[in-house]
Amino acid sequence: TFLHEVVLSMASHFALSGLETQGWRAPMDCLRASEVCNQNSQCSSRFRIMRQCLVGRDRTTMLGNRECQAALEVLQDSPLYDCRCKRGMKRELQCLQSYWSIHMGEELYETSPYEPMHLSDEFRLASIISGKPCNPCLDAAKACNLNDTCKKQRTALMATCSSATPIQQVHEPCNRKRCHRGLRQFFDRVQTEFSYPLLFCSCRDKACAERRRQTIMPACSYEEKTKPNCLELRRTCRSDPLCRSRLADFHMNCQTTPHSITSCPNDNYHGCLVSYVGLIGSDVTPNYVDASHTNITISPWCGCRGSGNHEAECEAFLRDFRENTCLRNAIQAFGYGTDAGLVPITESQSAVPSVQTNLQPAIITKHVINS
Amino acid sequence: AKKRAKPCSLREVEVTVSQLGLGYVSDETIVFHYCSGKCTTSRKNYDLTLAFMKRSRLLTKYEKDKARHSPCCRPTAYEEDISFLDNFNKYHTIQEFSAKAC
Amino acid sequence: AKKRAKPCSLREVEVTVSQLGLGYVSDETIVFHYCSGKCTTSRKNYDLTLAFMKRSRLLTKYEKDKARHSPCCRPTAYEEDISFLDNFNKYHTIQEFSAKAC
Amino acid sequence: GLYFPQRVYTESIYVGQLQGSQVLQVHSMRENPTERPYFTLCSHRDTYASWFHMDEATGVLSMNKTLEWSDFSSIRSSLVRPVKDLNLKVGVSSVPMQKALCPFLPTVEVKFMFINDTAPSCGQVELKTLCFPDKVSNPHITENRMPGALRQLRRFTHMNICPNYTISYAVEAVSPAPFAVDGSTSELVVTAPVDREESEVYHLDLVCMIRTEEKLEKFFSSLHVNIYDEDDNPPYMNGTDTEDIKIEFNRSEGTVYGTLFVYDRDTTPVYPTDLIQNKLVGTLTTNDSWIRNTTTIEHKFREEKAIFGNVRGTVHEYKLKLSQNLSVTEQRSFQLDYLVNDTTFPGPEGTVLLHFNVTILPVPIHFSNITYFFTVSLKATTYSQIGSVCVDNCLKFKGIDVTYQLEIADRNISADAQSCYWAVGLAQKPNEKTGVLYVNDTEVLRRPQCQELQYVVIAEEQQNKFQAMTQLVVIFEGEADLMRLDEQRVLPCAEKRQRGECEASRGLGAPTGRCQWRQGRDKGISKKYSTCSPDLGTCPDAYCDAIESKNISICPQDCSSQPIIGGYERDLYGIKAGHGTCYCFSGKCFCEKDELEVFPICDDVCK
Repeated sequence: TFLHEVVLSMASHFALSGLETQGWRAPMDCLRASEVCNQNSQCSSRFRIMRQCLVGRDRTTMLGNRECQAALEVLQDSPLYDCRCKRGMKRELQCLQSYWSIHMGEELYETSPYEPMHLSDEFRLASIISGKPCNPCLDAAKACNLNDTCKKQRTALMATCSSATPIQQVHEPCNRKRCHRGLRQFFDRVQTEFSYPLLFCSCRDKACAERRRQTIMPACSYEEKTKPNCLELRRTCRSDPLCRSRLADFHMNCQTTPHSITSCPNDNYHGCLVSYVGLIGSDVTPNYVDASHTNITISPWCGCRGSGNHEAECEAFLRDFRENTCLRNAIQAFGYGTDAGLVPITESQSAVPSVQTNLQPAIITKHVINS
Repeated sequence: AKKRAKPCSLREVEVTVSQLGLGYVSDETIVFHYCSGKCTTSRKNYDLTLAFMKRSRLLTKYEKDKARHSPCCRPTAYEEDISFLDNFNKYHTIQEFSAKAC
Repeated sequence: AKKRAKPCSLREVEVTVSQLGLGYVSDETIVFHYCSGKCTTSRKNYDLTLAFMKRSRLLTKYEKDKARHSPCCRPTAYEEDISFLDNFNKYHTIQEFSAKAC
Repeated sequence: GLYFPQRVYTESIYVGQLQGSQVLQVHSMRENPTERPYFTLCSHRDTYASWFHMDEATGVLSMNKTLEWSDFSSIRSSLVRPVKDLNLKVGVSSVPMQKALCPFLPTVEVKFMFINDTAPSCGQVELKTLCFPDKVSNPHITENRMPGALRQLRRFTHMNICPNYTISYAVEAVSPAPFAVDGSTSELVVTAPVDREESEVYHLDLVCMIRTEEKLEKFFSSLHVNIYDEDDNPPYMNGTDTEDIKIEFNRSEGTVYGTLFVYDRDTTPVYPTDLIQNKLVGTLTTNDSWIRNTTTIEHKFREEKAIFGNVRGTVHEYKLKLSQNLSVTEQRSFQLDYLVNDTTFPGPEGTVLLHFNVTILPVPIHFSNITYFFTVSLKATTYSQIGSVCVDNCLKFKGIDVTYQLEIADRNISADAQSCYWAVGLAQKPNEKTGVLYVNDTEVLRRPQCQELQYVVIAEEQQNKFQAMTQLVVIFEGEADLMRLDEQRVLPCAEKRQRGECEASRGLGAPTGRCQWRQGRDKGISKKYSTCSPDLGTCPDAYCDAIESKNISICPQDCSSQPIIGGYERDLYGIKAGHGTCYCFSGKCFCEKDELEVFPICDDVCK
């Protein structure tokens, strides 16, 4: 964590000194940034040292080492420092690996490697549902069935996530890893115009809400016999660059933000939904926990039993999903259409602590004694 | 005048899965493609010969009934399987149920 | 008990060219292969669905008539062309007249 | 050693914060009386770090300079916002040290929200903001530790907004709690060591009193102090420490027997995995190599609250587990002792000893002195199931592999007589426990001398090749079917789609010679679909048994693996549920509503 701070703070220092003018600092994708760095002898040698610094067993001692810190100082100045990655870009995974090779501090909440998202019309379009259908989720299924790509991908997903075929003999419920890959493939290949309504349709009854819950085929992709500890799940996720990036992206774009109308960063619902969908098919796949149509509760499949002294941190991680005002507003806005007159619950109204650093609103009551 | 029969071609109709009559109960709507129309234009010498031989009793009564002397309007290829969620929240897949070409 | 319908398969009959009814006059004898028999075992979900929809009036009357809800016993390949000398000592060739597979 | 009672400190600061003014106080808790914290600001690399001064002894952060408007715009931030975050890192050590040691110290994050505005004037400010920040993070202290200050309740950055007001704090709690407020410093202090096993969290009410010129206003804010655990409780047993185990028929590797519970009032974290706090380590105290090679102890633990007075504790489960298959001849009794040691518990009583009294009984492979008698109708067709053979207790066997064979009882009979014995066969699926007898050839049954057959059944246990034998008599009775020869052709029952057709035909595997019809009642896709079967007792039963798997035509409803046409559900094989009537042609199955039979397949259109 120390190094991460150093990295952040160094940036501001160099920024001040006007290095941007050298043209290195325009934000580029991390693949390009690594190439640029490798073409510069000073940068590439430091980058190699940096990698060795990270590989060392006891990272903290290694990072205390003079040479590592010197390598870091040079890298602050390279385009690597500010680089970002685009969702769905070519060689996205390598880009993310480059990013994490220089941002390796383990924070409660990490900075997302993805480029910030702008409010897109696509969101408004997809979310405005013509007329007031009685079961929007059923209509979403219809729209998917009538679209060739969506229909094909949905059938492929169903085949991947259903129980073992006779060839596998053993009657294991399903191959969870393969199902996760299938889910990522589904959301990568199907236009959001068809995939998002399946996930975020608004429901007025239990059947519709259960259909919505079934979209990611939870029997295979979500539920498991035992619930792992959430911090253990987060650790597993952070050991995989893709999962780590998607989790950081979710935390950043769905972070309940006080003093905003929507409770979302930059009031950007779309950014939150995109980063939520980015998590589907990862180790931290989230889903609706029940078929309640009145009160949406979303959670990864994990619990806080066995957290020991980290229980507060574990519960904070769970709250980022289960009591996330921004995420809930974003889903409802999508489902009911942004002009549905639904006033989003703002952060202060909800007795829910902010996402950052497991803070909770100071519940202050007043009592006056006239002296 | 009698309506001239359209040539054999692909038609479609939007139905719910329940309306397919396969026993699944699901309100999901899907498109069912099927082949309909006449095939006279694609007859061969075989058809002419068989029609003649059936008329001239060169085939046994029994054989005659079961031999077709004109091409049928049938699918030559089927669409990929389709999956849906039924009303009991179970996923199913149906193979070879909708025509792709006739 | 009622004679069980044989499944669709290749049959043959020996006839003279004249008996083909194509207008040629020749006493040469040839073997005519044709397809006959029932196809229920090769029905697909398509057939079950189409049959049900025809019965439950989801298709227009016109569509219904021209759509077949079960496979036909038809050739899937034809034998090579056959040539013969007619009674006026002229050679002729007939294409795709005898079935090779059903 | 020293530890921080919270992970993050947050506070807002304004333009105009005066040089020398205090902005925030960091605290560190001590583990022993001699310890003394030395604080240091670790973020020396950040430009804005130099704006702050850290008092090494008190942990108070104050301003090295007055904050200007230009300072705000100098802070780089990707988002254009009226508030910018200044992230600092504070380290603590029990000895004075320089910044270079920061990477090796426990550190805490200090986040200032630098507001692009001056502090509100006394008239504008909401009084409660003088008392408490918007966000309150819950502190934590470790049990059994020294008393000490854990938080500064004053808001340094807001204290001087109304200089004429006096602000003081107090703390209240519903139930007695060892917390107080230091009147002079306004620090929240824990006054005595706490015991987590008594209470994991203290819910405090902080009271802030503001005396203005005219009145005294009180503001309340709730604060939850979490108590961190340490391994200060030994494992203990509740009731018996001995478990008697009898191993007889279930002798397969991986089987677990018996359970002994060990309790521990401390928590056992599953995360982070490398942390070994409160992990119980067990060792077999015996050095008998057989016991060590054959058995092991399976240990699982789970967190429980209710049984520990609503405070999280750990319940450990210990079971005896076979690490290899046991031979049927194995017979021994022994006591297995297992020492469980709480490696991180400092005291001497950190261990408990578990006792497993194990008795392993041999398993005789023998038929109890019976002769199997089976009667079969002469009408039975090939593959009809006659019955099953099995040594004593065979259905309870696990890890014991017994195969069965059929042999002619009297070897000296004539070749012609021997040919009769073709009539009956015996089949057994891998890891199936019984042998199944079936009609193998119906032709020989036409000869009178073949209608009573004397066999010997031989059971052989595969590991030790033990054998057991018994007599088996099969009597064919009744009359054969008087159908004409061509009609005697045996067809798969599953092809029949109606009751009449079904019950009139001789089907493969039909003990009565006739197929049996099952009429379904349900509307949609149902497990009770209508179908024609050789024997409703074994088909369909969702299991492709030893005989059915010999020929797909016997019971495709259980054994087919091809896609099914029509509405259906399937587990691994066969038809678990079907729509209307299910019928099959050599493994290819259809399930459709039976009205279709009424509907002429080939109407005028198909001609």
